[in-house]
Amino acid sequence: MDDDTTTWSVGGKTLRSRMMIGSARYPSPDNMRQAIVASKASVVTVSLRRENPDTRAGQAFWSYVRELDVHVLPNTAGCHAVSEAVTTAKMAREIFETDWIKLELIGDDYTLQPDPFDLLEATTLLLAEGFIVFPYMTDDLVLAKRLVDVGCDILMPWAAPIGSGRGVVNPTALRLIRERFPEVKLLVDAGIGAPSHAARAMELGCDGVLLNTAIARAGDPVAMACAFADAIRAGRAAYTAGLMEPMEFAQASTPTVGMPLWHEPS
Amino acid sequence: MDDDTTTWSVGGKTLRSRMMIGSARYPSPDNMRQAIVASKASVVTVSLRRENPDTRAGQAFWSYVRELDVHVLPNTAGCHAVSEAVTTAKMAREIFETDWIKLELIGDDYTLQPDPFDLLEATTLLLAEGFIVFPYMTDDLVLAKRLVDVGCDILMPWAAPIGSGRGVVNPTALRLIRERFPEVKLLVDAGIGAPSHAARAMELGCDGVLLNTAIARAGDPVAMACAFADAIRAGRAAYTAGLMEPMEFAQASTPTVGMPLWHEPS
Amino acid sequence: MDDDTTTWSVGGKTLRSRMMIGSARYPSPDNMRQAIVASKASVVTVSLRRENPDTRAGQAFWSYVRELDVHVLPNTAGCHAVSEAVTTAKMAREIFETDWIKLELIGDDYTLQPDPFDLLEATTLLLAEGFIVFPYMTDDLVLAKRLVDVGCDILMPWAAPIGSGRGVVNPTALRLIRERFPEVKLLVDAGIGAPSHAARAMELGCDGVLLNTAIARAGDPVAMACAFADAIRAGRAAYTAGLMEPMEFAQASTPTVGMPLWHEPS
Amino acid sequence: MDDDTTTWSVGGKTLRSRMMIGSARYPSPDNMRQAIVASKASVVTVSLRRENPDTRAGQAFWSYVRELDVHVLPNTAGCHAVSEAVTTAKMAREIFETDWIKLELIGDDYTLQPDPFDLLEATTLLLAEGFIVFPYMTDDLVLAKRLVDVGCDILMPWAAPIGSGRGVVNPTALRLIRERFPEVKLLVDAGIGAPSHAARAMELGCDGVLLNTAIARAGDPVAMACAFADAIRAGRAAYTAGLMEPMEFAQASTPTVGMPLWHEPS
Amino acid sequence: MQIVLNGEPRDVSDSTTVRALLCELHLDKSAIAVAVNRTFVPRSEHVTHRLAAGDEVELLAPMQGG
Amino acid sequence: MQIVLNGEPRDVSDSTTVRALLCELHLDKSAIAVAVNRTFVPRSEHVTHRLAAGDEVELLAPMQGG
Amino acid sequence: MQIVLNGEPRDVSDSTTVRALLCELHLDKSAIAVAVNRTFVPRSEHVTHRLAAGDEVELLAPMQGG
Amino acid sequence: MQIVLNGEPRDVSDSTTVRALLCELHLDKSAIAVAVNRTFVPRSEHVTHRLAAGDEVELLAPMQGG
Repeated sequence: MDDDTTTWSVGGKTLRSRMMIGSARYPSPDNMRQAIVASKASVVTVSLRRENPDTRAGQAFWSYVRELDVHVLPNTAGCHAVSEAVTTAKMAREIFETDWIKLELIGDDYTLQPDPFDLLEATTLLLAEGFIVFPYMTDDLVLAKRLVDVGCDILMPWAAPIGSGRGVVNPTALRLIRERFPEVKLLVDAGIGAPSHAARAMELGCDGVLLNTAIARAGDPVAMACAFADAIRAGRAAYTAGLMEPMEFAQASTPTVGMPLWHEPS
Repeated sequence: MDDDTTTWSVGGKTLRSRMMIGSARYPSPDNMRQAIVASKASVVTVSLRRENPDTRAGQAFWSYVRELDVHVLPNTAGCHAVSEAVTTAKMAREIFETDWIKLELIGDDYTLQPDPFDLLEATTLLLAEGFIVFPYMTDDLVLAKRLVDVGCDILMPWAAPIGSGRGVVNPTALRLIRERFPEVKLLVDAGIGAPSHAARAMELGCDGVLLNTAIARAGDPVAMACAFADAIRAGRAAYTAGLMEPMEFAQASTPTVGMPLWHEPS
Repeated sequence: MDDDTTTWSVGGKTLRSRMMIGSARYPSPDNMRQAIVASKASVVTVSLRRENPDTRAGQAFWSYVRELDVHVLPNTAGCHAVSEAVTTAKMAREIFETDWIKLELIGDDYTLQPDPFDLLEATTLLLAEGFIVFPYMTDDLVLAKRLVDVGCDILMPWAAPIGSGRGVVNPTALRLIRERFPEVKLLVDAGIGAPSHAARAMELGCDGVLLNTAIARAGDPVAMACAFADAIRAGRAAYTAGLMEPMEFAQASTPTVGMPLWHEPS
Repeated sequence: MDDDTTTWSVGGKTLRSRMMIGSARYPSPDNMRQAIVASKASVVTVSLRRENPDTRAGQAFWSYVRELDVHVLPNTAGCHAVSEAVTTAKMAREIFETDWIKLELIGDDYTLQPDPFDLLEATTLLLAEGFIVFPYMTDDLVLAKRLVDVGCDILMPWAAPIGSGRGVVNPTALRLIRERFPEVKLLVDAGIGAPSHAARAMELGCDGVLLNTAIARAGDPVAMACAFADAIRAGRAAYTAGLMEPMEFAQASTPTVGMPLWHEPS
Repeated sequence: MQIVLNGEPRDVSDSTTVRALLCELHLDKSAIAVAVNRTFVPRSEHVTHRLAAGDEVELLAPMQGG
Repeated sequence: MQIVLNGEPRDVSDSTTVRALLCELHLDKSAIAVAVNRTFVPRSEHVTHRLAAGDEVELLAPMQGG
Repeated sequence: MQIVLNGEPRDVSDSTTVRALLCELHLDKSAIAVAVNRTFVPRSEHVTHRLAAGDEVELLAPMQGG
Repeated sequence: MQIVLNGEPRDVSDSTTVRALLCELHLDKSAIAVAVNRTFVPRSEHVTHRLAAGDEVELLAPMQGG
């Protein structure tokens, strides 16, 4: 019932929080750090970019993150081809000293949709190289089956396109993946705009939620990080506790026996 | 940012929690009590029914509730006419020693919809008698205006029909009421089925949420009470922190400057 | 099955088409006339405004409309009080020589929502004066009951706020009114933005749809008028023919018996 | 404006109607024939199954269809592997004497979802064999790009899972495919339950709609076939005419200039 | 004397009738409905209904409507 | 005489009071509100309010509610 | 020898052809497409394609479809 | 000789190694991963991997990501 004292595991690590948080788009590095701390997230996503030897911005960022007591999940953001993603993943493994890789393979520059074909191929290659792959994917059940068939035991479907903040656009699809693959770790990534969206994803049975834009672009990212942490815990608890069934029409909550005289149907 | 240490006020009382909880439909009285305690709700709704002098069920129930450190909000559930509601309200005031009354006037037995006409009339009468009225209403903006015009500073629109558990069916309507009456205490009552629904209502700017069926009919009401408490706190924090704007299409969270060679558009 | 050869009746008149069309907001009077003709609507809504004795714009407009073979349905658009609406209705009756009146009583200037309280009062007064009232209303079931109780046998709920073009926001509410009052003429007014919306309203069992903005503000109002006529006929035919039930999951349309060898489950 | 006198073309053929109709699941062969005639569809989908030499059911069905003045679109319903689909397509080409093939490759037996991987592979093979492929697919933009890249100029995305009758679940996805591939023939297949759904798909810019279950399982399939024909024509006309833009809040249709004294804001 | 006609001040002869006003405006044969001081004056009373100074007269005609 | 108590007929002594009725039922110390013939009788009037034959008396107590 | 015809065992004369099988079944003039061992056998090859014992022959005909 | 370093031309001494390049840039102790001509060069090969004229060298470091 209380996530603060229970743990779960994904990709060989045991985690306290079911929230994962991105490190991009915050108003300032300090704000980023405070938001991450406030979120109590156990996992932070990072990326790789060219280092300028003069400014050494990457080193500065990395020292910020290393001080936090979190697991790092590097991504392959921006990759458009399998070979790019594989090279990026290997470089990330060396720098971040982790086998975890959030595999992003973009199939469309406008919507930043994942490419199911490249994703499946790159996942297969990276699993063979010993990586633990977190594949960023659409909510297509058949793609999920294929990924599981090649040995992936983590799935990261979107709720809606990256950064759109529309919430879970197709709950039926997520519920289907959950039912079909009860053993897989199901993490929602992208498209979450509000804590209610994250709670909804968790109520559908997801194991965790990865947030970035909705926190970093909030009016107050630190407060919003707390809000998401609460919402994710709420959604998980609701899934475990068992939601009431929705009904088409009304049902009284107050009992109708023992009604006084004037309540009798006239 | 942290509701645990901040308070708000409604109907002349200062409260810690923005959650209100019903006392009906639990598997057992003990379960009810545990769920109420777990919810940390500051307000519990109750009703009035004929007392059987032999079983004295009402006395037993009342002793259960009185031990809890909560404010009591009696309702007029089941009333179909203005005079019924007024009589019930007066009796409730005497028993529960509170001017608070959750005014329910049913306009349709099948959907248990509130009757806007009787509601406005009864509200006017009860305000004149010194009651503090919590009017259970639809999300009709014009009805809201009328109630505010007669002096009501609390509004309790539904999210969806009682017990339907469908969540906020018409968010635009709630947002409109919020914007038009920033000073009014806006509490959502009825139709909430999951913590994500409650979070959504709070994100729209509601001041509180009243829950009953979704908790009492959950698989584990006590755990669900906690889940709702977290979700309501999350939704409130998100409203205060300021949600990001939803967008129709995607936006990358990871920055695109400094991309390595292989990410350059070919 | 074919509305072109069947008729229906409302307010004492027998009509061919289930479409009603407004006369406002067209690019030009000629365009208006062409759109009305193309729509084959049997009923056209009109209004009353101050006549300038010099320009005599009202006379010109009226001569346009009188040439069309349509019934005229005057409205009380812009009225904010019962007395205004009653006076306007009487003036309309004299000019247009019809007892029909589309009763609009605005309860909010920003959303142009109908005011349920004034509407009920004015309907009662106008019915007593022999008017045939078409009350423009929300989709509130209890309001519908009240109007029927005072003798109104026509209801004109909105699909969504006037001019918003969002379509049927709450289909459950319309379906409820339809089921509860099978004898009432149920016409949807306001909020329809596309032919699919009008078809949907008719599929829910409405008797007709009143259109204006969605036609007048279309790129090509004349073509759009035809489109709506088709859609309304389609929706009505579907309601009569009986829609299939929606299912949560898939069902094959092509039979699965006699499948060749290679289709056998392996 | 009037589809009855205009034509369009797909897969090398010029058609009058934008409706395609399936031949399965009707109450009787006669009913099927009447519904097809009533629909005025130019294209009918058919399948292949084992022929029983004694009953010769296939020959009887085929003589029914051949009498109708329609193009035949054979499908590969039930195929789970690329080789199955290719063999079935070749057999269909011989029997039906057409290069058209509606390519169905099922990736999940429960939801009957299309398999994007097998679909792309089979499409590539069949195009090379000279087939004109109508690929039944999800609404994934990246899959659409891949299919277009291998030379397919027809796309058949679903509206929702086969037979679910839920309508266009993700209109944004369909609109995106339309915008990205203005030259491709975009046909919606599966998931349509009501004429309003078909109208909506056409309003989004689709070139045609394929219907089966929603007609065959209607209370009166013949009347429903007419209803769909009207709705599809309506949706197309609306797309061409240009829909009004939806607005969040209300706008009056009746002009507000020249209002009488009593309408002046007080 | 002065009345208010459709919101604008207007001089008319003393104790003129509604009918006379309409004639003067060449609106007597037109599709016009009349209200005086917010009360409807039916056509049958146009001849007899005399206007008084300060009367607010509304002359309404058909207009586009939705 | 006979009254109707919570919907059931009941014999009580003539011109008994609300207070006496509550005592007889051992409900005088309880959380009970009283209505007679659909009108609320506040606690302050229990001692003086006499019941008449045929009176419909409602004794209401706290109950679960949503 | 025995083949499997549409999933059922069937005895046919040794080294019969597809064409002969269709004639025997009176399906030679029908709308039928043939696959042997999951491979399509086009009509032009019916006369020459000899069946072997154990062959899995599929005879497919038009059928309702969506 | 000239190489391309993170997209910019740069002169380096002939047949320098990856390791030497990093030292020259004072990045040898940093969190840096190296790719040459789009192929990852692991840290263990930095000392031995010699650069050639025209090599495209990418030096990547940690960066914000979502």
